[in-house]
Amino acid sequence: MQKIGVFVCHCGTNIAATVDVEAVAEAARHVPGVVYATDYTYMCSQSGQDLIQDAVKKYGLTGVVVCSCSPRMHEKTFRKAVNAVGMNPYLLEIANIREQCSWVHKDKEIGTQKAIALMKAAVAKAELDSPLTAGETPVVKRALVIGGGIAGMQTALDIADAGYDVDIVEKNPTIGGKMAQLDKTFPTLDCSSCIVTPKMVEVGQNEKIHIYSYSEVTNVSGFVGNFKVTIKRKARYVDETKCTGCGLCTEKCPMKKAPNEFNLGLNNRTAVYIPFAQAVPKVATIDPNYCLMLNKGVCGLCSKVCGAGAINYKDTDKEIEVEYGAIVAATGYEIMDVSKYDEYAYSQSPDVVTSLEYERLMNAAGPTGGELLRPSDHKRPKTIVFVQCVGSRECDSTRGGKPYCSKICCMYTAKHAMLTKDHYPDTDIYVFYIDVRTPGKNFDEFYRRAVEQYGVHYIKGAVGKVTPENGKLIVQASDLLMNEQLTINADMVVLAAAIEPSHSARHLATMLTASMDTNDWFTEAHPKLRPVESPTAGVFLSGVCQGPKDIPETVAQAGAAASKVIGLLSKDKLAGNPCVAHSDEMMCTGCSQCADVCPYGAITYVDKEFRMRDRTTKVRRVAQVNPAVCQGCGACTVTCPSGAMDLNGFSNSEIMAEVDALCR
Amino acid sequence: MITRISADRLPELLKQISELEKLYIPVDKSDKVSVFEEYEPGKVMSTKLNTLRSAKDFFFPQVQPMAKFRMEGKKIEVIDPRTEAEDYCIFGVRACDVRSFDVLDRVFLADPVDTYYENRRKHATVVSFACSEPSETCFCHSFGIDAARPAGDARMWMTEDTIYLEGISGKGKALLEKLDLAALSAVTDEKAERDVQEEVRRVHEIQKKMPLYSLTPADNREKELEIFHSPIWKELSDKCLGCGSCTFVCPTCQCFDIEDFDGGHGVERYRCWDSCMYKDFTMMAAGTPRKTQLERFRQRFMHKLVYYPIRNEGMYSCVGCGRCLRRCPIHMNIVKVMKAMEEDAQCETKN
Amino acid sequence: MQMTNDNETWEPKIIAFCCNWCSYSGADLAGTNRLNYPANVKIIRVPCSCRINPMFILRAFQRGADGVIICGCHPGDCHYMTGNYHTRRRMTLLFSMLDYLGIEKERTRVEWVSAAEGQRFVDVMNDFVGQITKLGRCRRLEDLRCRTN
Amino acid sequence: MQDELKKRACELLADGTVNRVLGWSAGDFFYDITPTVFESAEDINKNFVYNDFCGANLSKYLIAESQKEGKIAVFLKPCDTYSFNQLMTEHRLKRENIYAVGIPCDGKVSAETLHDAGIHGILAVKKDGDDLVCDTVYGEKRMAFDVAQDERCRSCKSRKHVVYDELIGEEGEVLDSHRFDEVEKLEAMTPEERFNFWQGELSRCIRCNACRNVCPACNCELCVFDNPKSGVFSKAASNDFEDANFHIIRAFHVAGRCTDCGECSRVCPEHIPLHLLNRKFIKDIDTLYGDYQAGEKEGQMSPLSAFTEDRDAEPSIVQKGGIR
Amino acid sequence: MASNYTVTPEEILAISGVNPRKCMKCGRCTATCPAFDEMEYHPHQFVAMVESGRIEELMNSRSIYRCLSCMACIERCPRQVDPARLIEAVRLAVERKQGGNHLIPDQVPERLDADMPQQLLVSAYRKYTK
Repeated sequence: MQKIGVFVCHCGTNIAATVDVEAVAEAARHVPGVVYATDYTYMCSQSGQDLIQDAVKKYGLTGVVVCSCSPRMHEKTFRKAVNAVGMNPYLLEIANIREQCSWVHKDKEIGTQKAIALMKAAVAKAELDSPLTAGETPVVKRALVIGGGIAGMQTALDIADAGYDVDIVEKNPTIGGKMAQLDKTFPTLDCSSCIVTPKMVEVGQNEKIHIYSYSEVTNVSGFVGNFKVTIKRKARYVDETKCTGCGLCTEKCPMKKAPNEFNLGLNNRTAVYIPFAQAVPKVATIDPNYCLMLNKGVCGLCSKVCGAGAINYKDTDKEIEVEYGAIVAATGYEIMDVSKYDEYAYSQSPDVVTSLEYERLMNAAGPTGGELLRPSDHKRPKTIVFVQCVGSRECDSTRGGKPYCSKICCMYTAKHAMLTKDHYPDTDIYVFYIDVRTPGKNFDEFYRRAVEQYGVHYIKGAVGKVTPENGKLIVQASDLLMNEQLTINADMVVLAAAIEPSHSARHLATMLTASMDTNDWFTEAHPKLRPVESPTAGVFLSGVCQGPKDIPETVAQAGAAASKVIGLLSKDKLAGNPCVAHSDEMMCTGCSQCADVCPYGAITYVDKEFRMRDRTTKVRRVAQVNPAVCQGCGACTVTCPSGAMDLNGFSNSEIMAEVDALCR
Repeated sequence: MITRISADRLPELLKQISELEKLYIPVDKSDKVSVFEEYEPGKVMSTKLNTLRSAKDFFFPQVQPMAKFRMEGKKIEVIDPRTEAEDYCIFGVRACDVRSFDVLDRVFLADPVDTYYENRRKHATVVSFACSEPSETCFCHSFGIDAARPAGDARMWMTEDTIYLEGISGKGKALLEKLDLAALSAVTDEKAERDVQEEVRRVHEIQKKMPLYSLTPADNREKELEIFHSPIWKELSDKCLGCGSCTFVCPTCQCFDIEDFDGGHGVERYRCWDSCMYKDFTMMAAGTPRKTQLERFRQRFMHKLVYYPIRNEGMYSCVGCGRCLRRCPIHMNIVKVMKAMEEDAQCETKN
Repeated sequence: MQMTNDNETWEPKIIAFCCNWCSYSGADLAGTNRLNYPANVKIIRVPCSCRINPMFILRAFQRGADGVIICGCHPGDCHYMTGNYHTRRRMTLLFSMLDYLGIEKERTRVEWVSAAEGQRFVDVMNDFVGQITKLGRCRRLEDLRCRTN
Repeated sequence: MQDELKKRACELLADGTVNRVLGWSAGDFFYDITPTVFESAEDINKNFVYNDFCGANLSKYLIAESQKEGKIAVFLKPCDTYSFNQLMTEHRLKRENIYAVGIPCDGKVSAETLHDAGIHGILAVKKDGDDLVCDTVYGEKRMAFDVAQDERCRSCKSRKHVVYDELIGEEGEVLDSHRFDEVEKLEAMTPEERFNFWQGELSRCIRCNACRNVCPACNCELCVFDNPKSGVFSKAASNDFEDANFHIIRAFHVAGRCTDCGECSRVCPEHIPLHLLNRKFIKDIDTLYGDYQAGEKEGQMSPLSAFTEDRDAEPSIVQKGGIR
Repeated sequence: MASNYTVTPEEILAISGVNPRKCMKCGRCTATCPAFDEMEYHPHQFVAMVESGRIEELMNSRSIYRCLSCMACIERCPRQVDPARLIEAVRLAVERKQGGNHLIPDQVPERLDADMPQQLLVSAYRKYTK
């Protein structure tokens, strides 16, 4: 038999003015199960709490109901108070007779009756409350950052700075990401590599950071504080520990027809290569698709010239398993494939380029050595047309169009226009825009400079068609403000292609059980209040993988993600929320419907052997909830037809008892 | 003494009875559904072979309130819901269901008497209704029941144009006497007797053509343990879904559970049908005595064909109404069990 | 059914299931702003609207509730990300089924009330209580054993 | 067809593909069909039947049978294959222990239908053109096959087998059925009429659990209505609420999982049209969330577990008569 | 009757099945329109005019007959506003106003004559074969 104590708070006159608190306490005394009831001016005051604590001790209470303000105000206070005298805090229930009773009703009779009903419901629930204890799990003090672009590097540096070990997994042979490919950055026009390469060096030299370059995450299991991650280290055919990055092999390699990814295929590189001069780690990699030794078994030049003996043609992919307390996704973005937008003739003419390709063409370390030459005939373009919003802000996804704004195109186009004008003032530049979006510090000023100072022709309207003809590109477009159709004979067309999430992100999200939106951007745990956390506990988001961003925003988010990781790793143990779902294995049929609705991936299935009533054994698939991952929403409890899933603290029987009491 | 009345006067006859006491007749609610209902003028009596549910509902309803506990704060008051029933008449009960009352009586009226049952039983006058068109699922004759000459307090035959009435027990005769049969142009004569004899003969002839005519239950009272341990149960019970339809449509199944319902202001204690086919039947803290479907399945049929006869001078607690033959979702019915028992017994003797 | 002339004294009973994060806070806000709504509305706190099992709603009707309203975060704002999307589907189908069985659709409702919408909470409750009052007592799913008398 | 199936069953046993065959056997009549596991060719030749009365859906038996030692062959009619897939989706079957043989079906008959039509004393039934001819003690009785068929077969949704290891006979097609006509009729009624209709039907419920125990979707280890801790435990349909509650909750629990095999209505001893509850959910799901046929493919996500962020209807879409 | 017939923007939307509010005024339709020079109002203006309810003006404009129904605007439109459908809808509205209504495909052959503009035939062909 339960022994419940009921404590009715006056809250000064806040409650007592519209609720006859003594009548509520008196009514409580007649409720079966209630052994003690009283009222007091301020239950939350020290003396009020003493009152509760004394009663718990004196009457050996098994449950406490406090009729007071909203549980959102003082549930914690009272739970702490009863816990202090040895009662499990989850045996306490609050009847909200202030916000939801005395403050919303004027008539004292009505208020009192409702308060009594609320009190009875709370007693009914308290009678069924069972003591709950939050589980504790230890935290592995090591973080994993997936992606070694500016976001990943910044996150790793910040975490390492706090003294925790961090691993970076980067699928390319070097870290650096997209930023390393950029020429200048807006709106300051400072050199991108001058900013990013020192960061790369810093990452490479930090003893808390370990870089797994040329590697991929292939499996993730576990949960917050205790992830187990399998990392595939792709065969590099060069021993990282021996290679000094001298580059002799790349000079000698006879196979020089591999497209250079770093320059987006605008020129070629050798089969053994270092992506660029400042690569970190500065280690050569053999491209197995092009290496003559690996493909035909003849050559072996690199091995001969390598003084360090680092070349190993027998290298194979290796998988390692590492444990982490937290994982940061920093998978960044890619440029959308615009070949489906055939009206812009991207696949018909080499002189139609994406803006990232243009970036390389402008770059001093690029294929043209920084001189702007158009790819087809290596002549300097005189007329350049920039087309905005290619693939962005599209409703129709059949061509791979994106419904979102890619955010950075307006600014980098202004940058391209200005840089081009800076170097070659006689170039005619047309920018066809739909809207120019420049929110950001010094952004609009930057754009206006392109228009006012550099005389870039900004035309409100779009390009309808680009036709390559006699070495020229005939651009047919509209000028909506002049209400006319234009034809421009251009030498080059630069497409501001939409940016899209890294193609590996969806697979990664599945492994992490992190959710994604329909565009494959990672979803944040709360769009306003938890922008750098994924809904899956222990998984954090850094940079563009969460949505389009420019560099400063990316760095800011990277730092924020790092601080969340540091907060997590600083704990020795994680105390969970005890109000989580649990499955009754005797009843579970293993139908998997609960896992389908769980937004956190907290439910897994195991084959378990059961002893039946007739003493035979039977192996059944049953659901198990990981209490460290479950957040307690209860979606699974309703989807479970057999009622095997229930929620601690809000169990089926508790809620039904409340319903019963309130309908009485 | 058999009285004959023109068949088109049946509504008047029913009306007369209903004016004397509450009257229940089988009514067709649709092609598929016939049920016993309180008579009201205009209601037509069903001539279907059987109602969906058996007539045991009258004495042993699916839910029988037993006591109420009213709670006011911490005070509890016990209320006995029993009141003496009024006299009533059940009209048109088939021979098989009439026999089922005997089967139930031996359970509920044996010491200690079940007062809830007794109250309903003793106030009822049962007017039975002879079968004129038995079906292939009928096997009441296997248990010595004469479908053409049913028992009861009074009985009725119906041919195309005439109904015949005969009082059997004092209660039945008294009821017939109270009726104004003259107003129905009733005739009590030799012809009535002859007609009935002819009708009974006709029905018996039909029965001989039925596939189950030769079905005769063995007297298994000596072989309790043998049958209990027979291998037939496994094979038969493997197919059983354990649903309990057979028990609920069965006129003689009498298992029940007692449950409490907390309505918020008090608790209602009621008795409701239960099925020995259910895995939570007689569930106790330590589990149930019959843990597998085999044991539960065996229990039902052993009870009908072995245990009950042992305790009741060879009387079977199956009346051959055929409801389970029709309603079992997978047709795993008592006839199949009887036949399997027989085959098993023959094998045993051969060996 | 013996309650023929009790409609004069009859007051509708309404159960409101409110999700802890948005609607329960919205109800609290209504209180903080001293906005009035009828006392017939009794709130049950659940972690998320997706915690609400159809059994709870049927239970409320069994025990004599005349209307059941479910309040959750606006779609897209769920504290648990997807909870109210599940609620939306489940309750749409359940309400349709109840109406199909003759339990008028006006007796059940889902409203999205955010933590900032104290006024909206009050408006919704006033409207719902009015609607139920007009409909009268719900007898179609009531269990007479749960009646006071 | 029966002979062909018998032959194939014997072959499968003989060549060691399987060690058991799940099929049907009859008792004293040709219609009292019982699902049966056969272990020998002798048994098959003696007892195996496949006729117009073999309506029982065998897929549910596989939950227990596929856990046993060795492989079992099962004969699946088109609608049974949907249940089979749904059970696979819910991980209830050990596929490696099952050899599924798809067999054709052109509608099944329940003897009840004949009895209810006043055809008694049936000794044998033959098909004669479009008619069923019953040889009875009372002479020959005829009934159009269309009328005699179970309701579920008259509004058959599909003659296509969605899963099998082997198919006997020709593959059928998904049919354009009128299975929602009855639901629409009910929707067009007033709430009062609907309530009276359902009360009339459901009040007959005796809670025998035949619908639940035969249902392939109702495969819980312990049903909530049998679980004293669930809060809805009750053995009897003591009043109108309990009648409705049981059937609403049951329909909700199988919503999105019910393949509309119609077994519930077939077995109901009180002839309650339970399929009309399930079909209401199916119809609503089709209308609101796009056509969905449970069991069509293995591994489908139930529409009750799925959602869309911006296209799902609000519950306020429910108007008089539900979703129309 | 016919002369009193007024056309509302809603009707145009119902006929065309597109939502002009989705237009973000990028002008790709106009940029790509081969009949641009012949038109008084250009495709993007069409969309804006329907949206702001200036249907009457459109109906009186010759521009709607200059559209070749080449569907290039539909092909280019990133927002699925599909100006050509709106133009078609306005043309249909004009016909309705004159008392006519949809032609059924069978009626087309008998109306053919040598003076009929080729583009109308192309347009009809596209319409009736969709």
